[in-house]
Amino acid sequence: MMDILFLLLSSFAILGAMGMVSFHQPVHSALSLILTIMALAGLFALLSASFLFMVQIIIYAGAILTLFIFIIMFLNVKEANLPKEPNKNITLFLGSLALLPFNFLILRAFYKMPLHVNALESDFGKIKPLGMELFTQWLLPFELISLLLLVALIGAVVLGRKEEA
Amino acid sequence: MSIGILSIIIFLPMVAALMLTLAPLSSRITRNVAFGVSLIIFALALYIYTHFELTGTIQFKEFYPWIKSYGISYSLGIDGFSLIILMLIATLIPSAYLLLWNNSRSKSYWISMLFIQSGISGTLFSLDLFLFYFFWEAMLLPVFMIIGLFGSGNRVFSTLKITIYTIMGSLFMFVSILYLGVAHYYEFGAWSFALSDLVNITTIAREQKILLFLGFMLAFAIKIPLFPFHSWLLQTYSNSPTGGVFLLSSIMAKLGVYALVRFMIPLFPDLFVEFSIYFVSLGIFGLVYFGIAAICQMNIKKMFAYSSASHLGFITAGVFALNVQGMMGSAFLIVAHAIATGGLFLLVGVMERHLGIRSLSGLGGIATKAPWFTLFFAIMLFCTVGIPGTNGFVAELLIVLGIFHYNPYLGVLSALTVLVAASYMFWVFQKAVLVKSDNDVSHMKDLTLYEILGLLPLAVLIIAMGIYPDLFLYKIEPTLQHYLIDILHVGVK
Amino acid sequence: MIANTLFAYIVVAMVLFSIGLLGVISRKNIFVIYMSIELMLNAINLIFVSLSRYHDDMGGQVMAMMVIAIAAAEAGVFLSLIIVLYRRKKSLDSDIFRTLSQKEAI
Amino acid sequence: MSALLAGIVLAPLLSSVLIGLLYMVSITKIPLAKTWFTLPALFAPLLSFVFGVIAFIEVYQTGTALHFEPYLWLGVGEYKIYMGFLGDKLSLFMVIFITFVGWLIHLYATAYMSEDEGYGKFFFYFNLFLSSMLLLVLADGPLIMFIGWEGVGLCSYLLISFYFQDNSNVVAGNKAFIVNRVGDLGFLVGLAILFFYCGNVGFSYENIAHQVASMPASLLQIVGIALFIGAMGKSAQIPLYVWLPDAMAGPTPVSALIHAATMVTAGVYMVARFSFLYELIPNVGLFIAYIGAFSALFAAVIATKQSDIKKILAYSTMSQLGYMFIAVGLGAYSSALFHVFTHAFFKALLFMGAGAVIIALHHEQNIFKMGKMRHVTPVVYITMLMATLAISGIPPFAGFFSKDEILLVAFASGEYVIWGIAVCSAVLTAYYMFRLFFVVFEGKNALHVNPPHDVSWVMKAPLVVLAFGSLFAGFIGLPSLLGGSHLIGSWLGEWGMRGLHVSHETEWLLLGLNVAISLIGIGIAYKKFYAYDLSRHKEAKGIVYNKFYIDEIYDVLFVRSIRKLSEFIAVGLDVNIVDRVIMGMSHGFIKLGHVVALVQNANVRFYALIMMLGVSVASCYLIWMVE
Repeated sequence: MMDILFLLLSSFAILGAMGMVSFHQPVHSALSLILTIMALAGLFALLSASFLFMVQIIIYAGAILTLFIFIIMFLNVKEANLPKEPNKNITLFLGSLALLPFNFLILRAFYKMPLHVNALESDFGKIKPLGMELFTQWLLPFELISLLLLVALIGAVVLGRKEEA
Repeated sequence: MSIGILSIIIFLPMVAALMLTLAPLSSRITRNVAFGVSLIIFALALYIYTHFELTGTIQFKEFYPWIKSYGISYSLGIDGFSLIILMLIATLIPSAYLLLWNNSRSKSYWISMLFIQSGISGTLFSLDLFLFYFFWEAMLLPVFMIIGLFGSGNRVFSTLKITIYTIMGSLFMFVSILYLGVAHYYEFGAWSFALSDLVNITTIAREQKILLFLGFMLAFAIKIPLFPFHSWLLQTYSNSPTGGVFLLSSIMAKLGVYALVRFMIPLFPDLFVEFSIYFVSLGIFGLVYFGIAAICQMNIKKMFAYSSASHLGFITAGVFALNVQGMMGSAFLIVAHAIATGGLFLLVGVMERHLGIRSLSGLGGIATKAPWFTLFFAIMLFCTVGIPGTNGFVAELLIVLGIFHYNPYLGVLSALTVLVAASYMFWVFQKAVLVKSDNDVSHMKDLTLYEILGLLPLAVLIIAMGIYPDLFLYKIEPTLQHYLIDILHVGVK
Repeated sequence: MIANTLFAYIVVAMVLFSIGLLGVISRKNIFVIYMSIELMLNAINLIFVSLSRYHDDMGGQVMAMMVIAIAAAEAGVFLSLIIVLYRRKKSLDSDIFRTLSQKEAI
Repeated sequence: MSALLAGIVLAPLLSSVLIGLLYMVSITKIPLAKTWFTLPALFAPLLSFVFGVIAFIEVYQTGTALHFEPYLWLGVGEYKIYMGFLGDKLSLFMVIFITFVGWLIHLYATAYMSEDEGYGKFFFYFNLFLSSMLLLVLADGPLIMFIGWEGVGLCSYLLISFYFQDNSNVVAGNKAFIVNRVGDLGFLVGLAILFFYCGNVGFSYENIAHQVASMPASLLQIVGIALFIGAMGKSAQIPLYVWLPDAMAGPTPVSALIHAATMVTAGVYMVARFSFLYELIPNVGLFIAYIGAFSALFAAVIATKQSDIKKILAYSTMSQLGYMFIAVGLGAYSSALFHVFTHAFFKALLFMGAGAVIIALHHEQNIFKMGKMRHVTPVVYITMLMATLAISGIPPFAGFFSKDEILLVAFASGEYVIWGIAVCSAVLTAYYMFRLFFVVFEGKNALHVNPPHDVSWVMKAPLVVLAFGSLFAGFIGLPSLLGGSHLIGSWLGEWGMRGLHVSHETEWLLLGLNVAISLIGIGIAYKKFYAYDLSRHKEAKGIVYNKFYIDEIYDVLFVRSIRKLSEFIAVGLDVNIVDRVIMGMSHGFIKLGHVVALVQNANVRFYALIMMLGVSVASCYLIWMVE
């Protein structure tokens, strides 16, 4: 059951990713990215990260990517304004070849680790222990991130302002 | 522990300059304060001169640890050779202020002058090689400022050229200094950059030693400048403002020779003796080469630049002659040439202020308009040419005798010095100052009282040192004997 | 079976990461480049989460959350930047934004 | 007592400084009356003369030389050089006539220069000149002498380019200085060699004289020749004579001072001073004598065609100096000094007379534009006649005795070639001097632009004094043949005459011959020029008139070629090679920078690609490493 679910989800994720890099229209790319994000959320659930599963769906798929598609539509880029990419497929192919050694290296390293899955406490990845973890050990980074978000907010407002002539 | 007199000489101008930078004062007040500072330093230098004992040792020592973990210390001291250069700076800089009195309306000009004085003194007193390197570089920065801000012509390019040129040379020296420090660490297990410690190193192989020697030599050869490393000279001198060219020619170039004696002799005594023949030859070659090149120059500053290089080649030859005559002559010529060339450049500066920058063909007939100017010009010129009764004569005589002692054939060549300077100096005097021409020089004015006051001590020194040289020589002799006998083992008491 | 060893998750993550990297270097469309970066972030998240599962430590999940938060911040700034750039150049081609190139600087 | 020696040098020096300061004040602040300059200018040489006479008497009475060392001039290591003055027979002999003749020239100059703006400046230089010359003579060692030696050169530069607004004058001054410096180069080399053989026990003549005997002969010869090169420059001998004719650019009293009493005799004095050295190397002496003989002939030949009165006199000086060098070269120092002595009188007289004529004719120097001056300036006429007779070697005038003695020495030494050349020169001397004399004072149909006038008595009085000198100076050295006791020779002692093995008959014969050849010269001049029609004079041409083109040859050989070399070095080597190499290095770095900058193309995707490739390569490396 788990295996089938995993195979399904991971193949959706990979297919979505491949679609994202190969579609010409950004809207199509964004939609396939949503597919990948959702599949990843499923994988998180398989890894018993239930809270993260929700966060992934709500924030990533629901907020970030929706905003993204919104912007793409808002700009309404004409086909003529899209960049011409004649060599896209060749670079994709050559690039994937070039990345093989890197993948091989990393995967070999992981392969040698005993990556079996242990039995767990029941509340692993639930919202309460995660919150405890977050607000005890990770308090300072959390606050810093909130600051970062504020800065990003202000930055976005400043940048998005209409330019003065 | 109280602050020593040498530290005061170094830091007084620096502190004054920092305070003047911040204080909202006018350029005139800044200049007056700077002049006052230079007079105080003159008084301090006189104090040192009178209290200097007649031995070859280093005196007025100061020592504070600076960067303890690497054994870098702030250690100062002077010997006879630095003493004479200290006196030189202390005398020349107030004179320069008087000559530059109305030259610049900018505050930063005077502040740069103060910083330069500070850097020069630091270079002169350092006994720690790291400290020396620090001041050696620090002294250049304000010079770049002066040339870059107040120069003429293609000044930014000249500034870049001299900057990169000299820093390139200094980097080789820096690497050599670090190498010596590391060698000291390996041999004795402790870090030190003090000259007195580094001379004890015995573990460096001959090949490395030669490289280190050349590393130091490159920095000094560029600063002096010796023959193939002189090409920064012309543009820099011709584009510098008067103050800058004055400091470069009459003081900084001399520091190259000074450093040669102060650091190279103790650090590499055997190589110094071994390679001396090349450097004597190079020096004499420079004397003739630059002297001949000077003949056809139409820009008076370029001509004096070549003349400077020619004399400095001769000074270097004297230093490497390995006997007390040659070294003494070099020390004397450093003083003589600094005074005379400094004076000449300052006078040219006065001329440029009245007449604008002109080539030789646009000058002439100044003598009748400005007799005092002509008088001082003539005295400085006679000193450069080495006319008896001026200190230039004594110095050149000593160097010729020294080189004769070293090698008679080179000695004959070195005697050419009596011809070299005369061949162009009299020509420039004739063309620029004496002979009346069709050029309009009606704007030329004679020297003001300030300028006369500034040049008078120089002229008096030139003549006094020519008539009674021994009065000025006896203070340095023990030091030079110490270098020759105790370190180089070439002289006899 | 496969899902029990976690190695499969790593493989998936690496594949996704590689695809993201390929997207960055082979696509000119600035939107797609951005999405590729997001994809790479997600791939890394997956590794974090799976290793957190392996170590039985929720630090990895916290980290993944933070990455998501940063991605959110990034998205805000990035999108407003894209709007500004598109207004100026009327193009989504990343190659035309090269003001810092040496030739243009001189 | 010996401090007087310093006084002899210091008096003109101090007065020159004083005059110089007064002059600077007078041209910048308050104009001062001429008396302010005249008094110190005249007083100082007189004081020196008095001091000199006192010292002379002292030495005469005690018989020992005076020596004065006020201070250590230069002490370096074991070498110690004192500022020392030596008043022995030779130097005091020189001092007496230098100061005496010098004073007369000063006196003359006060009148000659009276109209000049640079009156004060002139005496500033003039006294400095005298002081340098006296230092040269009184120095007790060659280094101190060298100070005076160079000082004289400097002052000659200043005086020759006295009217500095005119380019040619300054060029002449430069030429004098630089040619002299060429000589100084030789002198310095000689000194330096001597210094390292003899310097460590003190560098005075006395010590050197003790040490030279131990020096190797070949080195001594080098020293002898090197020192003589210095003398060539100062005393205008071939090949370094070119400055002397040009030196006429200065005011006439300058010419008189340089030529008669001071600068040019320095070379002769120096060789005499180093007699102990030259005694050891007779072959160098012979070389000197030959140079002297050729110079004498060469200058006499050129002088026969010149038309500038001062240049004729300049060449005659050179010719007479040649005689002196014949004498010193052959070891007859007293004869040379005797000639120096008599020459000082008649040459000063000739120059001052010429100056008087020039002034009378409103600064006209061409002899063919003079003529009939006998009636205008009778005093000058008579005194000039006496001087001309003296230089031509007619008894009983001074020049006869000294010149006869030199010819006798040349003959007696067996150097007949030198003797022959000297005799030829003597004929020419008589000829060109009387040519000058007749044309100036007798020539017919003179075309004076301005009517000439007589000159003041201040100018004429020194002429009269010197005329007496020209008449009687020779009796000091009257040879024993004529019943004299050869005072100079016996006074100078060690520089005195060596025994000459010539019979009285030969001596009489030579004496007669000398008078006869001089008369021949005069006769030719009389025939050609006594009634010379000046209105029909044509400018001479030819190689002799153009001084054998030596100036032009030197110009091409040295001046132009060095200028070319200078341009080659400054442009060809320095700019095009040295600087180009250095700047080429820096341009190379800039070019390299452009190449490297291609990577920096601001394309972010390109950077990512590079990064990816880097990762890939690094991975390959790591895989290979771990295997």
